[in-house]
Amino acid sequence: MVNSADAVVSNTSMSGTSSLLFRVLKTIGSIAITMLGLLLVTFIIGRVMPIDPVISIVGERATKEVYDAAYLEMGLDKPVLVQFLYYLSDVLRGDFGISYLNGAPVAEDIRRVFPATLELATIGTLIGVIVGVPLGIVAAVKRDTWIDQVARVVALVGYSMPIFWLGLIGLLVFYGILGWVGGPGRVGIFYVDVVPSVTGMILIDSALDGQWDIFRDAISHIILPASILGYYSLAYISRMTRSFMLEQLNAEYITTARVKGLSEWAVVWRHAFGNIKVQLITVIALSYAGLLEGSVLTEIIFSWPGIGSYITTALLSADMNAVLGGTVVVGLVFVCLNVLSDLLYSFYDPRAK
Amino acid sequence: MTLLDVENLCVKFPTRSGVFDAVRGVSFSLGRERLGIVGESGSGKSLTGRAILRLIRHPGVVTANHISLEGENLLQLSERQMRKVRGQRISMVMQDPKFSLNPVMRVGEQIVEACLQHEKISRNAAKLKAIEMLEAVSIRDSERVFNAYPHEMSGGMGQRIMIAMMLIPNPQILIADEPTSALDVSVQTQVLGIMDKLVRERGMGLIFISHDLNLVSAFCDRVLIMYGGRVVETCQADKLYEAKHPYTQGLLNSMPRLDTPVKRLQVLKRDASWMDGDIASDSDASGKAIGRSV
Amino acid sequence: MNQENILQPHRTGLRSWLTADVPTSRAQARASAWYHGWLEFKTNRLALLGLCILIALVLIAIFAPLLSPHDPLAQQLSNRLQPLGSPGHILGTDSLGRDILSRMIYGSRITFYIVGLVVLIAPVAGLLVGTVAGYVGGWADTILMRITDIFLAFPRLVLALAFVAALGAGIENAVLAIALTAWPPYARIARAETLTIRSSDYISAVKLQGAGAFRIITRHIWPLCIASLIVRITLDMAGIILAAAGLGFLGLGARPPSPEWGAMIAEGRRFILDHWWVATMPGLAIFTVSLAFNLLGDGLRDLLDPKSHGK
Amino acid sequence: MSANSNRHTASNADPGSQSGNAIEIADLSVWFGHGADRVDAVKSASFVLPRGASFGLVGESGSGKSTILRALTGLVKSWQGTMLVNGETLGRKRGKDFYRQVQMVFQDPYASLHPRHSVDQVLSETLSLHKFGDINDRVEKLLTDVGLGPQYRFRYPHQLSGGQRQRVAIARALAPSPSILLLDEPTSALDVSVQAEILNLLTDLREEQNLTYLMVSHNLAVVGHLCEQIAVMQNGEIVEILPVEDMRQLKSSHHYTQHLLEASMGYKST
Amino acid sequence: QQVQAATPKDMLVIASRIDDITTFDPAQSFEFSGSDVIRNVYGRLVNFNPADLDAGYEPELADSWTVSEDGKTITFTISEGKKFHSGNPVTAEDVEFSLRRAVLLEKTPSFILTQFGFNKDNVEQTIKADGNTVSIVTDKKYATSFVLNCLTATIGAIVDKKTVMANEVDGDMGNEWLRTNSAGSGAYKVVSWKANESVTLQANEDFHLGAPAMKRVIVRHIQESATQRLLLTKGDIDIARNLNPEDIAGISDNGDLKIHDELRGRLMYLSFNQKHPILSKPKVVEAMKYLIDYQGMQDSFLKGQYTIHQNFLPATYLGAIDDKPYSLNIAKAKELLAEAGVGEFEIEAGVREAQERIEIAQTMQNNLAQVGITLKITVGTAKQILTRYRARELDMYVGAWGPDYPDPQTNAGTFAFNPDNSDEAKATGLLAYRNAWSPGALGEKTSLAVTEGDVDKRRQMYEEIQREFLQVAPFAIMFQKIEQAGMAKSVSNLVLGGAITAASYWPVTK
Ligand SMILES: Nc1ncnc2c1ncn2[C@@H]1O[C@H](COP(=O)(O)OP(=O)(O)OP(=O)(O)O)[C@@H](O)[C@H]1O
Ligand SMILES: Nc1ncnc2c1ncn2[C@@H]1O[C@H](COP(=O)(O)OP(=O)(O)OP(=O)(O)O)[C@@H](O)[C@H]1O
Ligand SMILES: [Mg+2]
Ligand SMILES: [Mg+2]
Repeated sequence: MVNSADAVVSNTSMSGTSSLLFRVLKTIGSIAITMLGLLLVTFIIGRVMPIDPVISIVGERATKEVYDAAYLEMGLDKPVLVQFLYYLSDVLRGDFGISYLNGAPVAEDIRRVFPATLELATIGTLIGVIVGVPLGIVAAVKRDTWIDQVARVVALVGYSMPIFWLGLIGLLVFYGILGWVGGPGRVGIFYVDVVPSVTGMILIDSALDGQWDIFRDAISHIILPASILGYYSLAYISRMTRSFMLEQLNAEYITTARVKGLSEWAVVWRHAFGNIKVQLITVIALSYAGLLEGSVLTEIIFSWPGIGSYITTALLSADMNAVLGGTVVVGLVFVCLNVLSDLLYSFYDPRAK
Repeated sequence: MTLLDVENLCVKFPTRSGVFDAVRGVSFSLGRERLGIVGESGSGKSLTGRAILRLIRHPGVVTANHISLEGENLLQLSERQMRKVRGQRISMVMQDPKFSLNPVMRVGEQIVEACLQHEKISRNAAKLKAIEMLEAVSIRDSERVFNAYPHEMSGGMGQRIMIAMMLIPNPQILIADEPTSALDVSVQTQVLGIMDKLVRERGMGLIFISHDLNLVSAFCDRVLIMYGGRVVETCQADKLYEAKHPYTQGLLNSMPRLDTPVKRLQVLKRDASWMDGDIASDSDASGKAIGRSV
Repeated sequence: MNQENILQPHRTGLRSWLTADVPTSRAQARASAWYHGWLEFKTNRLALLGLCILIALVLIAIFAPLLSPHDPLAQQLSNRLQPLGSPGHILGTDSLGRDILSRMIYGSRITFYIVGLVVLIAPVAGLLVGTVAGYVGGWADTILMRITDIFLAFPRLVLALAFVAALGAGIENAVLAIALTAWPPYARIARAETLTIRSSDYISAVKLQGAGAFRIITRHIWPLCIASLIVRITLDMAGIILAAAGLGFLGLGARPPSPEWGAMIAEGRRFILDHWWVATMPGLAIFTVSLAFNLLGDGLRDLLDPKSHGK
Repeated sequence: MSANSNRHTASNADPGSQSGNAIEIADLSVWFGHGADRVDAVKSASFVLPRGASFGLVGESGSGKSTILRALTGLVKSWQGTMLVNGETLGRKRGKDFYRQVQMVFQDPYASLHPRHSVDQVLSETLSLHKFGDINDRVEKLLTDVGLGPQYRFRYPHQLSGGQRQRVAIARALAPSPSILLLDEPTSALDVSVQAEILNLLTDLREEQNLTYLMVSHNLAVVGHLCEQIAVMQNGEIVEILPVEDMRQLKSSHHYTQHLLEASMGYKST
Repeated sequence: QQVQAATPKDMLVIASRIDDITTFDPAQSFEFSGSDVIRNVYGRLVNFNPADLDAGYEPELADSWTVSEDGKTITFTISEGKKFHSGNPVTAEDVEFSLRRAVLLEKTPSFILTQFGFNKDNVEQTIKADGNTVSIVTDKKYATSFVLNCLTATIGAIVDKKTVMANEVDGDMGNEWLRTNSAGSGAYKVVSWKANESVTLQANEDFHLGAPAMKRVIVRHIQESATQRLLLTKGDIDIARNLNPEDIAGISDNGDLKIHDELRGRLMYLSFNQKHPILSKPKVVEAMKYLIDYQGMQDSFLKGQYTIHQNFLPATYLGAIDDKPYSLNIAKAKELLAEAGVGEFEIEAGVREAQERIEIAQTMQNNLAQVGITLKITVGTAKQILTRYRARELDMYVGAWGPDYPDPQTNAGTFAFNPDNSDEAKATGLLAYRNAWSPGALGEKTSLAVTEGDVDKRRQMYEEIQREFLQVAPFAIMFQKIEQAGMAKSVSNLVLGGAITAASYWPVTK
């Protein structure tokens, strides 16, 4: 009788396993739907742009015959739906067409530029997390003290000073004047093309190859742009951490933890922080995705051949295949990150099981 | 023998419209006995408990002439020393189990944590102790509960877990804030039995906060009746029905009783004079102020 | 609970009318609620500071012609890139010899225009989508949230460019484009909030009065979602201003010679090593505005958050 | 189960009321979720409430008491069985007409009022939803009916005590002048002194407006005070329906009821 | 303090904006950065000597040439002993193949050849190898200088037939392979190209002028001027090619560096759409030319990088003149406007998002405002603005024009030639057409000039055309580009190609 309530509880937790399959299917379905929608929108954008895709390929001085031939070859005479299906089947085969801008297959370009961004964004996010989370926590614990205010201003500067400003000043100071870090580019000029590209990420490639000189050089090149991106995401991460923490620190279970005689450290980290992990994961995933979208200006300032400047350059020169290809890849990564953060969510939060 | 002696305890909260006195000069002493505190909602029962453990957070301010635990004034302890008192010497069962357990930590982990905090034993030993304790508060499926998360527990189980967690370091004093409100009547009996045993066999001091006058009069040795942040009356529990204070009488009369039906219930007529009475007003409270406890 | 002190001595004057424990009319109740909010807000020094900065900026924007020492558009090629503190140009001059201070003063108008419009559009759109998805649930939820995901997954610039390509360039369209890319996060927040609100008793209670979904969403759910949205918006403020500048790069933002702050930064970027103030001064202006919004936002959150009224 | 056989006793027990039944429930089952997640919260419950009656539902926590009320008001959609209100069979959808007859008061006064709406807003919105005229006068009358003066009219929930909030919730339920009031543990979140006020208020209202009450509570004393008949629930089923007199004399045929009654007589120190 | 990093002695590292490269196939490449690479990789029949650009074209892969009586056939004798990178000798067959290929592929720059009447169907007859000679037959008589100048263009590069055809895919004549590889006889070969990142060239030790001193040339894509400057001052690069005037000024007193100025062929101009009812009035156009602050801009934000030039042939081109009749004169402009009888009006200018052009537009806006004309500036991406320009939708355009090949026809044929001004003609390649301007008799003179065999006469004709153009055309040509490259002191002999060709790396020493 007493334990009838307990029985109900165990009953619901048992049903968890069978619903797991359902959840996985549902997740896959929602990825598929989102990606389809994304492709549809990219396709529509490609059509909406007041730019003649044929001219982009054949050049503006092409004769009428050349133009018409290309027009037919691109299937532009077919109904829009058919064109979309063509587009869809191309994309599913990993074919994003040829970049008008550099003549290379877009997929190949993306294989080259995306790892560069991935490397930069990952280290940037790591920095943002390693600094931003403790900063947010300290700000919350010391709420309304000067520490909190300093943390706030530090974060806001990261947010509102244009990133190229920070980038250039950073370059001037740490590269130009102090010489602590490597200059723009991913590695020094001597090392260009030395390590075989396996993952496309120089840090990993050089480590795999045992080229520790190059590895060090690559580190010295990546550290500044990554710190600047890290600073940017730090701003967001620390603010969100602070507000999550404040909510937890007012919770009743924190008092319980104190009643047990736990130290402040244990109360804050083991208890309060344990409860915001889940929310933080979402925030970090979002900010990581934002960095993966490429921070155009940072990439430009640091001559970092990443996907952000790739898409932007393509946009500026109306290279729609490249734009759409880049968009689809960024979108896919984004959706995957989203799913991943959901998975981590259910891993970390017992209530989500 | 007196375990705890509280004199002129005040808790204040600054608000926009001036300072709000939540507890106004409460004094009592606790021996190895069961002391009940009753009173209406908001009368300062829980705050009194928390203030003893110095758990009132900024901007709340606690003052008292002294809160002495076996002669040692808790108000003068450093935060570090205070942590040694909490849990080990004075423990408190929080009012709302739903919010008082960490939702992302396994129940067992939370109990073990409390145990390890004050006792240098191995993790395994702590686990055994924890399971034993869970069984003591009549949780049948203790292994499963040990590995469960709080949200998988019903309100009543949560309350028992809370009690187990607070009893495991063997405190000298237990403050139990409405520990049985979510319990089925039969489980309630068992849980009260455990506390009763600890008081009688180990000489623990128990502060038992409750709404339920019937329960308090049946279970406790002495009862404090609080109203508006003050203790308006203290009496022997079995003499509760003879209490003289109009507020206490009012409370008793306003309860519907299964055995003696009435057409209309008596309603408490609050009297402004109950707010201040024979007890010293807070203006002359000379206790040491703690700017910010915890 | 404390007893209600009904028999409070009657005081006179506006203040006592505002602080009356027992308002006698709807208007008084509302005014009193605002006044109490103000009193509480006032205790938050930093929020007050943010408000003051913003008011000052609004005043600067309004009285720009009176305040600016020069015509913000007047060029003087022979007098370009003057440093800080040069006579007549406290903040120096830009590449075409225009007074930076005057341009910043006039630029505040455009900044407020952009910020105002985006704030009017993006959170409202996000609120609408998020609350409908959260409240209605089921298919509507799935569809709306997938759409939100799609927009969220899109690189902002691409989306904005496509949008402007469809509508034509110009600051209004640029603002619309920013709004279009900014709403999805708001929608997510609003949805999460709605999910917790929709199962609460007070929503059940209005349902029991036969209220329709529209009424419940607009009258009952929206007011509660606003607090968390405000925090998010104020955090995004700098991003919004800078995004407008970013669109300027693509030729979608303010038209030259308009002294839009972001555009000024973009212009000054060429000289950053030798003439750092050209880009830095408008950068500081953006920083100030976003700091002000941020401080204000934190204050408003405390004020609007129903949890802070717990007792 | 004895529930079905007790059905007629229930309607016979109230000879003084007008003809017809306010609520008739037969074979009501309610469940949540589906597949492996399915929880059967109520299993073929049946009972009848004559007009003007006051009926109590008691039982252990999680036994489905609230769920019955929620199914009746249409807040829970997954149910099976027959429900009749004032002689009319209920479908899946409830119109405004239904809500003019049946209203509900929730357990937690802290959760049942919108934190940003003043008392005035709450009441006048309800009134305007039901297309009443002279809203101003009605709001004042409702407030006086539940024993709150007009001075509370423009307050926000956080300016009210729990008991006052519960009065507002009752006023809201009374606004459409319903004939049936469903009460889900209306006093369990309040302390005894306030509980007494609310219970008295409910008694008075019932007398004045000839209301029918269906009340859920886990406190037998409260139910005993307000109701003439009670149904005891355990694990989704109604195990017994008995008049309140029998309950007072601890006369019950079901062992769970017996246990419940005994335990509620209070703690006996061992 | 760390030691100044320095690039190796035999390596040349250049920072430049190379995001315009699409291919290294000379039959297709039509961008600045591409032609820099191709000039160093491929030999041509005739070419410019970097040491003396003014001398005009000189023999390279051809030893000599003869022109037939009717002036329609030119026969080249191919020099012996020159080799491609592959080791294959350069033969007449390769020349025939390269030129035919350029026509057959029909890529954008093919017009440079097809304007002589070559097409898909007739290349078999018109471009023919015979022993060690190659003859080309034009459809009518053209100035020999015109034809040979065109052959110095990128499209005239001679590719290694065997290597290219070995890499043919689907009948593309090696187009895809040549995109990223090279098969030339020039001083360098392409090692790698990563779009938007870098191009690496390796010296050809067998180069017929001797092995270049720089064994490796790396061109890195660095977008920002400030970044280029930092790299240069740190010694991580040898040459920075895109420094803006402020950064040039910033490094001017750096003892380790020097600044190399070279006049290039690019012109900056304003044009006025003749579809606009007011702008089509000759007096209004003239007034516009008086409303430009040539001097002011040259001395401020364009400082050192543009020089005033008001004619459509860049200085150093055949027939270029140095007349500068216009300067800022508001009073005169007002007068002219009054004469034309126009009051206040509003026009829209299209500008692409390049800062200097936006500033030119703003200066213009400022001056126009003084005579009551409102200028609305629409900034957009290059593609957006060009699309509207081509569709003749812009009232005013702030443009830049670089010659396609080093012959006066390249600019005359676009600025002053527009045989069919109707909307249906869609001659969007012609600047005159884009501004809806019909040059009338000027157009005919232009056509005549290309067939004039006598060089002096031809020069005179162009001078005449330009003088008239200056008066009547709705174009206000303003500036000619000066490229300012910042470089390490030690770098010498770099030639960027002047107005007529691209950069040459082989003479460079360090
Ligand atoms: N942090 C706080 N700030 C301001 N006032 C507070 C705070 N915490 C509690 N109070 C007020 O102090 C008074 C006493 O609270 P307390 O929790 O001690 O009541 P209680 O007697 O335990 O009531 P209940 O029976 O409802 O638990 C209440 O009026 C409450 O509103
Ligand atoms: N939304 C829901 N989804 C799933 N299960 C639910 C839901 N609401 C209630 N239940 C389950 O239905 C059963 C009956 O719940 P109900 O709220 O009716 O109990 P109750 O008798 O009112 O209990 P209490 O006295 O605690 O209020 C419980 O086991 C509960 O867990
Ligand atoms: Mg309490
Ligand atoms: Mg219930």
